[in-house]
Amino acid sequence: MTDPVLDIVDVGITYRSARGTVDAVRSATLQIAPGEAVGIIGESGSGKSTLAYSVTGWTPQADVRGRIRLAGCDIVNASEPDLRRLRGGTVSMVPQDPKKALNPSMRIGPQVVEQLRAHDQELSEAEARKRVIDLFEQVNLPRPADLFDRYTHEISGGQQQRVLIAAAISCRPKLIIMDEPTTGLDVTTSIQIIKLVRELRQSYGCALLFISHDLSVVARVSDRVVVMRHGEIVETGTTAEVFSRPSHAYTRQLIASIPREVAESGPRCEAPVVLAAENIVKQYGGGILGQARTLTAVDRVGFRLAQGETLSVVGESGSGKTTLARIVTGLIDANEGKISLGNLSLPMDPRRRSRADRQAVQLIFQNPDASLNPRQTIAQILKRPMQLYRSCPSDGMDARVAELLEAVQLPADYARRFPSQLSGGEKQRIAIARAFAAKPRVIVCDEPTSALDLSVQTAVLDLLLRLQREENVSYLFITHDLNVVRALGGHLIVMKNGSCLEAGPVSDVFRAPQHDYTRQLLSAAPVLGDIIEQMAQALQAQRH
Amino acid sequence: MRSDEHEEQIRRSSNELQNHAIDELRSGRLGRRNFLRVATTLGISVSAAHFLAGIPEPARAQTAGGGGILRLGGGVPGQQLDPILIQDGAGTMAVTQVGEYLCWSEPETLRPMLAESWTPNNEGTVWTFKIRQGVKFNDGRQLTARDVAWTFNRLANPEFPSSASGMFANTLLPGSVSAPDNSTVVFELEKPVGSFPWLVSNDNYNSVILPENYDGVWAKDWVGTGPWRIQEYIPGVRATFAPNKDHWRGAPLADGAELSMFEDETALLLAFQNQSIDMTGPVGLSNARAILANPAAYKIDVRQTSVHDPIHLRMDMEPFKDKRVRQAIAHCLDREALVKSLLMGYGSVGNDAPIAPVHAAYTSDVPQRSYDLDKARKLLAEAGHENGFQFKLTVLNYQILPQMAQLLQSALKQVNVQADLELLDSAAYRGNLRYGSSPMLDSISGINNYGHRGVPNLFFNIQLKSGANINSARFANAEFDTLADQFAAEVDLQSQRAIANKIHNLLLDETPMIYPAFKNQVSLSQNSIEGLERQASYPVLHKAVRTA
Amino acid sequence: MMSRILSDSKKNRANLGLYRPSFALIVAAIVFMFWVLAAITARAFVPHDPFNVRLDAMLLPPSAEYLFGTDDMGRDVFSRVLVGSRDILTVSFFAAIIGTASGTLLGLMMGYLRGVFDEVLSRIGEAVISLPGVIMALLLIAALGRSNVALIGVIAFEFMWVVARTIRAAVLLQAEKDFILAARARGDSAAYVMLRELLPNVFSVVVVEFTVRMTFAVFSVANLSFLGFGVQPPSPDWGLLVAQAYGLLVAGYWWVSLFPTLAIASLVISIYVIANEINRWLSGGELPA
Amino acid sequence: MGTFFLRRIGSGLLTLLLLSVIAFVGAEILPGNPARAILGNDASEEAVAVLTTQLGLDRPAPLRYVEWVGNALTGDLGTSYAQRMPVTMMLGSAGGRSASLGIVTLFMIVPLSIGAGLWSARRIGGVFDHIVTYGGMALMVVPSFVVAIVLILVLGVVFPVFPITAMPPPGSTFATQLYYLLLPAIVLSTTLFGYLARVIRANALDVYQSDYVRTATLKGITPSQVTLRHVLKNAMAPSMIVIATQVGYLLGGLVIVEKIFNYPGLGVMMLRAAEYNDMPVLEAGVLLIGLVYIVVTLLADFLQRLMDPRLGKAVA
Repeated sequence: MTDPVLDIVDVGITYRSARGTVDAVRSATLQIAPGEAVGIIGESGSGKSTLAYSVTGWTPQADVRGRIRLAGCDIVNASEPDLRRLRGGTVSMVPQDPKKALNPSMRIGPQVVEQLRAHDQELSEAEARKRVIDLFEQVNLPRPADLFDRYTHEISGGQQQRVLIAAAISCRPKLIIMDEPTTGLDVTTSIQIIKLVRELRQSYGCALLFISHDLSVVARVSDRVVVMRHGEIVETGTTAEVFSRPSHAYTRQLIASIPREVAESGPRCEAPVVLAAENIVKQYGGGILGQARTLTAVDRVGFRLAQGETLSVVGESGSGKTTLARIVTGLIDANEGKISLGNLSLPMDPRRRSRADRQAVQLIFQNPDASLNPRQTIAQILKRPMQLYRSCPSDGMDARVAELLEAVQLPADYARRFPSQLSGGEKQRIAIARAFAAKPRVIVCDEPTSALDLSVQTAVLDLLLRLQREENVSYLFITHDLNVVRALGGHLIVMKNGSCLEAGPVSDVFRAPQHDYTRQLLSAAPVLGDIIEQMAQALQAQRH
Repeated sequence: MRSDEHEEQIRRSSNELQNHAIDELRSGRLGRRNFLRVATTLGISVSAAHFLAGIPEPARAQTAGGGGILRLGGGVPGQQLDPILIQDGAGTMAVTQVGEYLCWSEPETLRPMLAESWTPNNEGTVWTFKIRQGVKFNDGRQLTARDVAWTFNRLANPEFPSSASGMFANTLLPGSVSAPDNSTVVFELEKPVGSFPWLVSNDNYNSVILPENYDGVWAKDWVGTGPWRIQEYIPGVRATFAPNKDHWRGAPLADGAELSMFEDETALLLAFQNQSIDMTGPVGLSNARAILANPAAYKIDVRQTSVHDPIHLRMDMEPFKDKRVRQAIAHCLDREALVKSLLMGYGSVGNDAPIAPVHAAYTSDVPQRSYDLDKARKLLAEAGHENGFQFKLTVLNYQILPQMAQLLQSALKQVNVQADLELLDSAAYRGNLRYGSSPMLDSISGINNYGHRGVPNLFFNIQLKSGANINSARFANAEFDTLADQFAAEVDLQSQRAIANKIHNLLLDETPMIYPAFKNQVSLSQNSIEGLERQASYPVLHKAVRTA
Repeated sequence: MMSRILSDSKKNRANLGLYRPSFALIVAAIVFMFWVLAAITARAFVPHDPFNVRLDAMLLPPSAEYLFGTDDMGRDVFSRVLVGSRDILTVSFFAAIIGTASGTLLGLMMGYLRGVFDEVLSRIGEAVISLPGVIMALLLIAALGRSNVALIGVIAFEFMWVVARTIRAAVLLQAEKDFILAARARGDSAAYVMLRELLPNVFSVVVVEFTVRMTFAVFSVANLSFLGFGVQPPSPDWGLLVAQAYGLLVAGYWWVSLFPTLAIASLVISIYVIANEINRWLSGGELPA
Repeated sequence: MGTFFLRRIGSGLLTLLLLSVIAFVGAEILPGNPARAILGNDASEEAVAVLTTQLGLDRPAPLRYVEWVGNALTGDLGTSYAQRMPVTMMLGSAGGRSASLGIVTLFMIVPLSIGAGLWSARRIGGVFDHIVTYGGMALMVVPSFVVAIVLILVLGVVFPVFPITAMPPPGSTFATQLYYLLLPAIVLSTTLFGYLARVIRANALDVYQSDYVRTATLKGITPSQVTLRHVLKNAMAPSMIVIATQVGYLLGGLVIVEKIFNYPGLGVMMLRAAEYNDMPVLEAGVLLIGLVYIVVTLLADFLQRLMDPRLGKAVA
């Protein structure tokens, strides 16, 4: 066997600060062979990024123990100039969030040129430019020469990530580290990036260390998988092994949380319609000064939501789904259209909605960190809807708070806590409890699970489904995650650029998508269950 | 020539008033120094006056011509530089380098300048001035009597608003100055004024002689008859001067002069200490402390003046309606300490009347108000204020006035009187200068500042006569009004003194205002400057040179 | 603007842990408390009457009897400096608290209500802020007359707009957060949202603004007193003491202006250090108990 | 970008209009009568009345305001009451002097504080960082008159290295003029240094901790290249507006520094105008200072946009 390009032995990394120390990585041992692709899976805080960055010797304010050898060099004890030679040359990095990783005030091209010339002083400016344009072509960037002189904000997120990948491969490194390279990108974009990564691996033959919390992504790019939790590696193995026969309990839990098939919950025809919208139009811009262009965020969208039913609104960012949700909840006004609650039509000016109208439609937000007032206790947060809508007598509020906490499976003593003392999943449970505290008929859920770790997501979805059954409320569920839609069942509308492309029962749409875009979406976000199936089959085949 | 022959000659050429002054001298009723002052006021020439008084005339500085630029330091004029508008020392300092007066006041004499001589009629109502011939304005025109008449008719005319308009009010009407020939100007006054020539001297700094019908912007062309002509003027910053070779006293000795204007007096004095400027006009005593402490290192010019900072007490308001209360307050001021410490000895103790030792009519036989807290307590007790009272003292925020107020405040505390100070800048303090809208006039008690006047009747007119312009104390006393009128009309010094003595005693008893002290003016020059003359305290550079 | 520089420790937010007061904070707190105590009690125990003019004891250099020497009116500089803390602290405190309170209210309304209200007030605020404080004071104090009340009013007025701008910016950051949207969606009144939802969340900014304003109030009072627009004689206010005595520096009477100068410096620096530490603490993420 | 600046200029003009009201009302409510202030205590009541009419002060204030604004739009700011010369001329010379002092100060302080701010952000917690943060802080909060007095005493009197006035003698060379401005510029700088260095340090710190600096470091380029290419510009962009607002502070500081250093600039001119009820000068001064502030912040916005292309696309 050839020497591994990366050899990590019993590495521990400790952050130190004025307030004490934090062990980010406790003990990690890992080898990567030349040309091999290794994926690290773990939730946020598992230490996967810290470990990956330590390979480049970049560990500010942290102590690194153990041994890291990169292409034969001792990284832990390397001098700054040595590290400089290795960085970008032998090992390169494709970071998370490409927008932040590129200098906003520098043109795109020179940012890559800079790396080329750092490792090849002979290279002239003109040659470097030519090389960079070639690289841009290789990563399938459109009009590379043109792009060279653009600024970061002038190109799309997918293009930004391609630029970073171009930079990463520019000096033909032996190892490329990718830190959540698809997080923050739209589904369709991220699938293209993954495709590009696979192609480049084939043509360049470099090793790859790929970090992600998204199992489906890791499954598709890596040969081997490493699972990290609380700073430790809990499981390693080939991708097929880990996915089809996870050995560690945590891994099993992760894989178990993946929805495998469409929940069948067809429309109950007898249920009355609680919320209906017709021809909703929302336009921005067109002010007096300038802004000649108007942007149509929502263009003639309508839906009907029956009692106790779920309607999912699916679309990528910018599709208008959040705008639609805000119109429904009365946060913004629509330019045209009609919304009716039960038999009554709601006033179009949201300021004229009555308290009862507002009580009937409640909202759960995407980011639980932002949706709870950090300066109020859980009890205060949960009591506010009761006070406002007088949905509960004042002497019964404490009991109601306890009841709600129990309903969302949280201990009663959480009532005295502040949101910052809760985890993300717990906060989202509080947000759900708050929505139910108002005793609403409809809850608008704006991506309530997308900011949560995978294992937590499933639990929150389960909770939502249970409460729906118990309270007979309807959900208008905004999401970009088809797996979530799959788990929820009910009805579905697909939005793109403000318009509704397709509508129907979830199972129908998944089985037979009518619109091209829907098909594209479905294929871009493969059902992980299917992948695992494939993996298991492949493993089987190997054995035989 | 024998001396009595000479005296006879002078007597023959003198009129009644002038001869009376000589009689007074000879009879011993007029001191020799005072005689110089009276005689020159009445038009006896400076050398004749010295001869008659038996005092050798001070030798005029004789210095050889020297190169170099003389550097003056002054303040920033508050007004546009225009003779008719200036009202502060900074403006005077600048204007008088180029403009000249009919006569100028020196410590003891009134010296002829553009007027060669003057004589009053016997009542003191008509004053005839002989104008110096051969004087040229720096624009080339000859100075004639018509220019002088025009200058004063304009100053007397309220249609041309000027700072001097109050000076000539009820005295000189517009058009009452005439020029019967090229060298004679006749002033016909509304009432007798024995000290009229002081009003056309640099004491009245607006009375710079300008060419007839002058209507230019003075700050641009700087028209005048003085020893310098303007070279460059940056308003508020600096004026540079070139010698006026045609000056009637001959060309100045220095190559040029430069006046730097300082916003802050501390900066001016630092520059002086730094040798960056050669001479100053009058400076504030507390700021100049370091320089005054080292008198050998600089030339310090000290002039006795009638500058004072009176404290008024409203006689129409409680508790000052009672004169015992006013006297009690006056007894609380330690004037000796004030002169010694705050004025560093550069001044003389005031005695509650605007008659200063520098005034010819001053007599020293009025009993001095004492610093006596026991007496003050007694007076207050008599007036029913044994437990004291509280009042507000409104102070013009200028030079040592705040310190003086604090000195008084500190002493008053010991007699249970609480004075609350309010400090106001000049514009705020003055207000509209109308009764009812001016802290200066309306405050129950206040401290103001008055500049130098050679004769006390101007102070009587402004501060104390019933209905006077700035009668802050609301003093209304018929006896005083009569005495003040008599004083102004009187040309005979002995009679003036007799009236002044009565006035002084009257004011001391009534105490409408407390006159704490009369300040000297202190001006500075470097030891290296020779031949420097001064008009009042303002440097005249005609004969000045820098040695070494 | 100030809070931006102050907040460079935000990155340490992740490092939770107990707050340990720094050495600088301890020293600053002691200095500040000393001056507060002096302001309250000094009149009772100073060795000499700070107002007593003694012309026979003028400009004495520091000695055992007169620790800081005497001024040009023979008053004890030590007593004057101690007693002089009262005016500057009172005026600064009231100016800062009134300015911060009114500015917070204004900023909450501007940031939450937006629209024409915000636009008009922002313009007015910009017009006020575009004038340096000294010039503003020059216009207003000359008109209002010179008194501590006028001084408080003028400084508070100036501060109100500065604070309003900062609070407005802080509110804008919060106003788009989901919990505010939740309150709006629920139908809570503007007053409730501003006072109960927003205010607690910008309160750390308010506290920091107050401490920073306090620093600047001391600074402004000293400057205005120096120019003659501030605290009026015979108060032994420090700025005034320096203004009255700086001409004497050149004559070698350094003690008359040096000690009030040091007093100003010590007070301003101590308040600033405290402001800085409070900001660091508040942006560190700890919650109110 | 175009519309952005049109809007910025529009709101700037609105601010200026509001400022003109503040200036006019402020000057109007100053106690005292300008005519009396001009003529002094000795002038007669008649003379004051005549001058009041000559100055047009007997007419109603709103009328005078409208006239004043109308004339100001044509570039005529009226005539100084006290100095009887066109206000534009006075503003020109005083403003020019203040501007040269301000510019000398900025030329001195901006590079210095950028350097110090960057350096201390690079070595955070180091000795230099502590000197810059704590020393700068001390300088920042100590009133400038204190610094001025000490510097005059030390550098002007005890060791006469610098002239103690800011106004050079007539006919001075450029170098001499600069030399005279140095000491007051140092005084103005002391306060600014602490402030600007800390702002730049804070912004540089943000940039040093940004993802793109990490990216740059991991490209293998040298630390000085990282600082020059990636940190400097990005740290400067948000600092521009802070520097600009400090120009406003500078204008305020000028009042004190000009007074102490006997420098007849804008600040001193306004102090005098307030003292002498010289309303036209006061009003125009307030307006000019406001205008400078507005223009400088506008310029800072423009520069920020130039440095940070995210904010505007017009800058090619």
